[in-house]
Amino acid sequence: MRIRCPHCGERDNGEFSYLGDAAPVRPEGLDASAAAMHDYVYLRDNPAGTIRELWYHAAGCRSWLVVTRDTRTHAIESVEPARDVARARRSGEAA
Amino acid sequence: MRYSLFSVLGQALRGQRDWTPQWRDAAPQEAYDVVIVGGGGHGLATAYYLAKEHGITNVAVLEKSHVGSGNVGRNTTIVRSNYGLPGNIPFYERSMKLWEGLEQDINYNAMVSQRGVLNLYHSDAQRDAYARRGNAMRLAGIDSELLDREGVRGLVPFIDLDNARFPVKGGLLQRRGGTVRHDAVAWGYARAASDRGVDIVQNCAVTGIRRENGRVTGVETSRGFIRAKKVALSVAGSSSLLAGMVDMRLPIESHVLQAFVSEGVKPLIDGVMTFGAGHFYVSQSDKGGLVFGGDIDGYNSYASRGNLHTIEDVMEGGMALWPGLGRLRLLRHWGGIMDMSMDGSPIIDRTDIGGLYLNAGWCYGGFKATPAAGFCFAHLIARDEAHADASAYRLDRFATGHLIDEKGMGAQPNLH
Amino acid sequence: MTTLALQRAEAPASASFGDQPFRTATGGLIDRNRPRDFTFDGRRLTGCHGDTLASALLANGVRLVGRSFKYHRPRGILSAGSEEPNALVELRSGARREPNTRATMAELYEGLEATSQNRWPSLAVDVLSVNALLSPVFAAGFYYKTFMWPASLWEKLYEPMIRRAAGLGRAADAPDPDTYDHAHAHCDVLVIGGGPAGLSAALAAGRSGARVILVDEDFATGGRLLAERREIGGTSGAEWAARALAELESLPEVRILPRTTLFGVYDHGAYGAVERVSDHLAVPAAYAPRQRLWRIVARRAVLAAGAIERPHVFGGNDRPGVMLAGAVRTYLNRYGVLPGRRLAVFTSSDDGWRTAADILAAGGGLAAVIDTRTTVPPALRRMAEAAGARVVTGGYVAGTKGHLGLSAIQVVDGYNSTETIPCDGLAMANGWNPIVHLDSHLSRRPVWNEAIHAFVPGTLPSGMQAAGAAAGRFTLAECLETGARIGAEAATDCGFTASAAAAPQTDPETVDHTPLWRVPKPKGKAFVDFQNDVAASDVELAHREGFRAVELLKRYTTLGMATDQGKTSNLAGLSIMAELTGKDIPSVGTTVFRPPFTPVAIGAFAGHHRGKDFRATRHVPSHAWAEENGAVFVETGLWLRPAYFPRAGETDWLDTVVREVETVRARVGICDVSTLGKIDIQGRDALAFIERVCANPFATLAIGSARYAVLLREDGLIMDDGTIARMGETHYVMTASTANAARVMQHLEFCRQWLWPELDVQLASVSEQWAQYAVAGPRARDTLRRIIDPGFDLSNEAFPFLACTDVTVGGGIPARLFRISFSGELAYELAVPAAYGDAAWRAIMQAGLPYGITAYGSEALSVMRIEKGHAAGPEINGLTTARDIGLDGMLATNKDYIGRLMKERPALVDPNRPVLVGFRPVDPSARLRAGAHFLSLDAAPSLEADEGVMTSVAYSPILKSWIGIGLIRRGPERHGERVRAYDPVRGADTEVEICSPVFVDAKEEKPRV
Amino acid sequence: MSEAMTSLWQPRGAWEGVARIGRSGADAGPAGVRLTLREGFGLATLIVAEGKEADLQTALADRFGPSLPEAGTAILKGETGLVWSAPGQWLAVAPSPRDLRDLPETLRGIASVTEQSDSRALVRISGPQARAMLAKGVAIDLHPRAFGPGRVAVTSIAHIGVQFWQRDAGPTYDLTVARSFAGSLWRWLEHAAAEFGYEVAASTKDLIAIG
Repeated sequence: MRIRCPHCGERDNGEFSYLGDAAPVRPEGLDASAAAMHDYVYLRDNPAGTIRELWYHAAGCRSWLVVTRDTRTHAIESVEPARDVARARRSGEAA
Repeated sequence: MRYSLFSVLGQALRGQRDWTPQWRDAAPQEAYDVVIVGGGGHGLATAYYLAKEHGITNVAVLEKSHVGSGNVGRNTTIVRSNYGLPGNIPFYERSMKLWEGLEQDINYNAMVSQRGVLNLYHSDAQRDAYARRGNAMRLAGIDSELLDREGVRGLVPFIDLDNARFPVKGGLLQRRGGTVRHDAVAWGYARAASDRGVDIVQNCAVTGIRRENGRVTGVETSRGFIRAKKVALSVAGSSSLLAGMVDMRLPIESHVLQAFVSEGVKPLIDGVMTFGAGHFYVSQSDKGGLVFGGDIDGYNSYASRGNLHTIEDVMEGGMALWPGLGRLRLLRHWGGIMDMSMDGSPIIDRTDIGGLYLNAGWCYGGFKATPAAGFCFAHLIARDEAHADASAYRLDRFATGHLIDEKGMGAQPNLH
Repeated sequence: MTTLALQRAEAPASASFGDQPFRTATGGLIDRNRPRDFTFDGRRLTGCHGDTLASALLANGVRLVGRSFKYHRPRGILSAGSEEPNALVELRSGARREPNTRATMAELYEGLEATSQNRWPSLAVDVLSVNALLSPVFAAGFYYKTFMWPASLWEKLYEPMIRRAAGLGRAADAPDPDTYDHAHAHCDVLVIGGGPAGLSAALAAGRSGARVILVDEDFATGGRLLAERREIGGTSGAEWAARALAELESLPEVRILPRTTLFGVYDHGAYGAVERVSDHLAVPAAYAPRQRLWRIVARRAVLAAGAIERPHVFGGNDRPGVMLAGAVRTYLNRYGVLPGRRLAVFTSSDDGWRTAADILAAGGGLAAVIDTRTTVPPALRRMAEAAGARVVTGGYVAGTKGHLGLSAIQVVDGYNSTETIPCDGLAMANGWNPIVHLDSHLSRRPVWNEAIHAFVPGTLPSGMQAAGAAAGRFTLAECLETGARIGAEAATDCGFTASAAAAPQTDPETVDHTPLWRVPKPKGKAFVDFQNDVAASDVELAHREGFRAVELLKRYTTLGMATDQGKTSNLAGLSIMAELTGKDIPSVGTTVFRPPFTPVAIGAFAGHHRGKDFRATRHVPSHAWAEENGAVFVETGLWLRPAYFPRAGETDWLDTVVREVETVRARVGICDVSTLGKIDIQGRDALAFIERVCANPFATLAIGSARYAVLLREDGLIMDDGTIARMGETHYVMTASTANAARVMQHLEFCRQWLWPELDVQLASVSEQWAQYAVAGPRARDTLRRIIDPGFDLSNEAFPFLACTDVTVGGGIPARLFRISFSGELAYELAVPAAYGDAAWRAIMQAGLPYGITAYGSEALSVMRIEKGHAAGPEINGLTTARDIGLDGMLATNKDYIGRLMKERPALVDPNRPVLVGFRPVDPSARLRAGAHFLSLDAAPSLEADEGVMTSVAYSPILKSWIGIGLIRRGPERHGERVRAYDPVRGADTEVEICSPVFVDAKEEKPRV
Repeated sequence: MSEAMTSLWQPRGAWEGVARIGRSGADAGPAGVRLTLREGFGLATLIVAEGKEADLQTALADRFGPSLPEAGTAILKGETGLVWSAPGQWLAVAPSPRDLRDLPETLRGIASVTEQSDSRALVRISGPQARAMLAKGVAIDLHPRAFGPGRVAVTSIAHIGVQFWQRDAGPTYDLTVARSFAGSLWRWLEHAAAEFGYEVAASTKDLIAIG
């Protein structure tokens, strides 16, 4: 598998380590509930189809990336820096 | 026809003409007491034990493809009960005991072969971890031996004990462990279940699960709606997809695990051997091929194939441990889809939906579990209470913290 | 078909060349001036440069090459390519022995040694050929029905018997002496196959300036152009191929890889190929690898891998002498070898007549042509009959005769009468199957093409297109045309201006065929899968027993599971099942071909990574000194750490470790702790970041101070522990344990980039920049006073316990000094730039000389941390909470941090959980071992009675006994209680007393003086 | 401190005890690969503070040129320059660590500066087969159309993390590896270069040669 790191270019998947689904959002703060945290830590959609997922370019620029990929075909639709995605999400939350 | 040397000899004289299908290729009926989704090893074993142990025979096993087309036919055929945590130990030992009597029970030679499973260690810390595990096994009455270097050398003299990057210091041996001819397990259970009246319905894909008032009423399939009092999911690899049909999210990700077989050669290795400092384990099939594997590819996938990176990783492990393998050739590699759970251990439990039962999350331990998974799942379905040996495999353990994490890797499926 | 151009036969060559009785006097692409001596089963033979082992054997009249897998039937050479199922030999000997090597692919070299396999005592007289007599019993799957009683005999008798009989060749029994190389290649257009289509494609793409890689599994490029008597643009096919190759070699951006098999197609345009760099030599040249594994990334690929001919399924079709017709032509035309003196042709295809013509042209005898089709053009019939051949149309070959090789065929004609025709070779022409294997590696299914009665590539992996025979376009003209067109398209797709040159004129040809899937009434076993001995009757049995789906058929009968992966058998199996079930072939299914296309040496995949090079070895900065001083090393992850430093007179490792510990506790010692992860955390929000990732509080940490730090995973269990030192206003240095260093860095980056992108935090690993040494013991301060540059006040008041600062050493070399203690003694950790690590170590050893300094290794380090009850790897093993190891008191209560919520789950705060305490043997001389489980004194061993586990043990020189720490239920409440440390795997069962985990200096006074 | 003690404080090169100077591998014809061992250089990691990229650019303009190198590129003048390492992160390269000592102060509040001069071993790779040799280990395209002078890659060779940049069209590459891995990377270099024949030289000689 080849993943196109937005910073480093196309690399073999062996350079990356995988975390999982990027959809769950960490419940932040002292008010977060244990139930919400349980769902964040443990429950997954695990779709057969498109998933947005977190990869870490461990052997490259050490960027976390959000890869949009089809789990049936491995076809990759996009790769974005996770930090950009997270910032957009945070600013969305703020708005 | 009962299988025996005599029946085979008799048929040899008759040109093998009188054999009949090993299981009935049933058409689905309108309704069943129990519908088992998934005609793999676990589903078929569940049907068999429902019939045998609980007298429940109005059962259908629905298989979207053909019997044994999933992981039961794609694994590296290892059976063992060398687990270290109390939640796992009795269950896998139940499975081992069932393996030991399986062939006579179902009248099918699945080639259960107890030639030993040897896990190598390469450091004092690893030795102590294996001692911890071996002692836990002994507490449960399971055989385990901690070998030193010379003990290992005696068993597998061809490995690189001295010049390896991670020299071998010893191993944990379970002599009762070994291998089983994987396909034959599915076929044997299918035949035995079919003989007891279970309908095995092939080419029947489940497309929906119908519920009324919080209870299941049946399944939608590619061959029409089938009513059922109880529905049991046994579809490792696709558990999340089936659960999704009733809006359940599971603590599971689907991952691809590759397996490998070499060209057939005359006997090289008797039992199963696992490298403790790399991703490599190996045994040799009765046909002569080395069967080996390593780590999962590590990303969510429903495509039954992996990538070169993992292949090289496994071969490197093989060469590091066993430098005589260099000129032996890899014949085939393939991938299977694993239900990788959040703590590396399975789930055999009821769900919040009445009459819906779940057998899932086997990671790559599903094959060795086949008889006990069937046995315990059947018990749960028949009696609505967990079998004692599988009582730790609860779905709510992630909320309660009763985790069964043999590797200690936490809530990241690809690290288990 | 009347236009068949093959009557331009050369003058019949008289057979025989030198001492090779079946070599034609002239012709072929071999070099007759370069004889090659070789041995087969010890027999000395001679072939020519340019031969394969198979062609050389045939040239010498050797037809019997091996024995089959199950029935041990005599087998010869079926094909002339990589699809060969029968002619498998052990090539070379000793540590270079290669079992199951296809004689058809083994390039002949001087001194080649080949040995037949799977026979005893000899190839001609094989005891297990008795299995053939038992074949009525040994039907498909018979073993699933037998060998069950008594159960105990399976491992003892039945299985060893089966295992010994099974397998094929013998693997080498010594480490492989050769090396393997890896290389990466990138291109615009990858062309797979060097036949007419592949060459055309490479030319069309290469001329445009695109970067092209052409891989071909053969050692001579040209594919079937080398095997057929064909004309392109007025020259011979072989000549055309040579010119194409020469042009390609002249193009700077084209790379040609002969002897290279494209074995696998992977995601996103990644391909695996193996180049047999030295397999055509007796021994690789100095410094040359045996093979090279190529990882190719291509934007476009042209699949021009050709096709594989289909055998006929009839009785005795496996007898040596029965061959694929295309292979017969290859041996005749490329190798100048007559596969027999009198050859017959069994055909359902025009190819059979081409073969007949080639036999005659090469001077061979044509015994018969049996065409399953009813009409044959009179000209062809006349040609054959003029040569004295019997011609049968509308008939078939039902059976064969012969002992160890073919002597006659039994032919049934259109009127159902049988005749026996003597012959010593039979060519089968039953049409061709495009090589769809590579297409299916990415889970694509091929589709059925009724016009050619074969599967052709379906939806191809993105970026791949098939050309020529691989696309089911079998004529030479089509191969040239589609190759050029698709090669040009591929280059165009990559942004180059490419066009397909007009395809050159070829001599006329026809490829009509009507396959016969199996003969109606075979005489004897009719094999479908030669190598695995699967006969048509086995397919029938599988059908009878319900194994009708193609995957079930395959698994039950083992059809297609041999080393050839069913290249010549899968379609035959499918077609018979189709006939039995009354379905058409595509409804029965297709078999998924798995990578690799042909088997690949495991050594090639591993490449450089074997032996010591399996994984990198990391050396600590003091490594050179440690080596000079005879340190014993231990593997810790990738690190090689000194475990202890034996001195003269110390005979036991424990002597050394005790001496090291005692010296540290009484005087001073130095230990290399550079393996710890070291992370600089800087930025305006550094503190806020640390507060969120650490479970204990840091808000009050002053500049110049350090603090123990504990990190949880989000699931509430401990991830790692270390220290955080505040070096400046917004500058912190965190350490992580050796084992977790990389994981912690990844986790911190996750937190920084994904969880809290708004924080201004910069993370830099400085693990490699600093050599870090623990200097510990009552004289540590005295020692360091001689190391730190003058002017720095090391007194307890000025630089107290848990202080940290920047200092200089050695006259201005920047360094970091931390007063932290893992040993429980007065201790410092000094970090110096790694290049000065060696110097600093030597300087400290010298500075400490007056105080009796010792170097100590990881063993002594471990003893001292156990004496202090510090949890480490065996306790922080991913299964424990902070509470389990006695750290719950230090956790913050008024901040949010990773793992805060989940650590409170009921099972994780259950008072019955095992908690860390200390253990001492009741008998002070008793040895403790980690991994022992705890049982009450009166409990019988059982899983239920298990109360916990000993995690770490050490011999304590202070207490003069073994001590341990471990986790036991309600441990802290049970100090003074005795339990059993039960260790049956090492035959131990030791009574121990539960105590505090802190064995020395419980008041923590020593590090503070 | 005594004189004897001071004389002990000599730096140890990262390649010391690892690499052997001289000609090795296939010996027909000239060496295909030249490996020059570099020592004594200065390296520092610069990580820009949140929102301070423009300030950083200004602060560094005099020393390294008007713009910060883009992802995957380096700006080098002789032995001095900036090498991209990660988003917002560069490696400052200089002939000696002393040349970078002022950076933490210069960039205070703009970027975090971390001294890394000792953290890596550096080898300069040149010779007619340099590209072919490197391609054995790195999975990225080194063809001149894809990777030319001024290009940088952070990747791995033989499971070992490396960062390298191309200096000229020769091609000449500077390859760095974490110091503790130097021995293992060298084993790979020897393996990969053996069939081409290779020459190992010490850096001083090379620097003089380059002038």
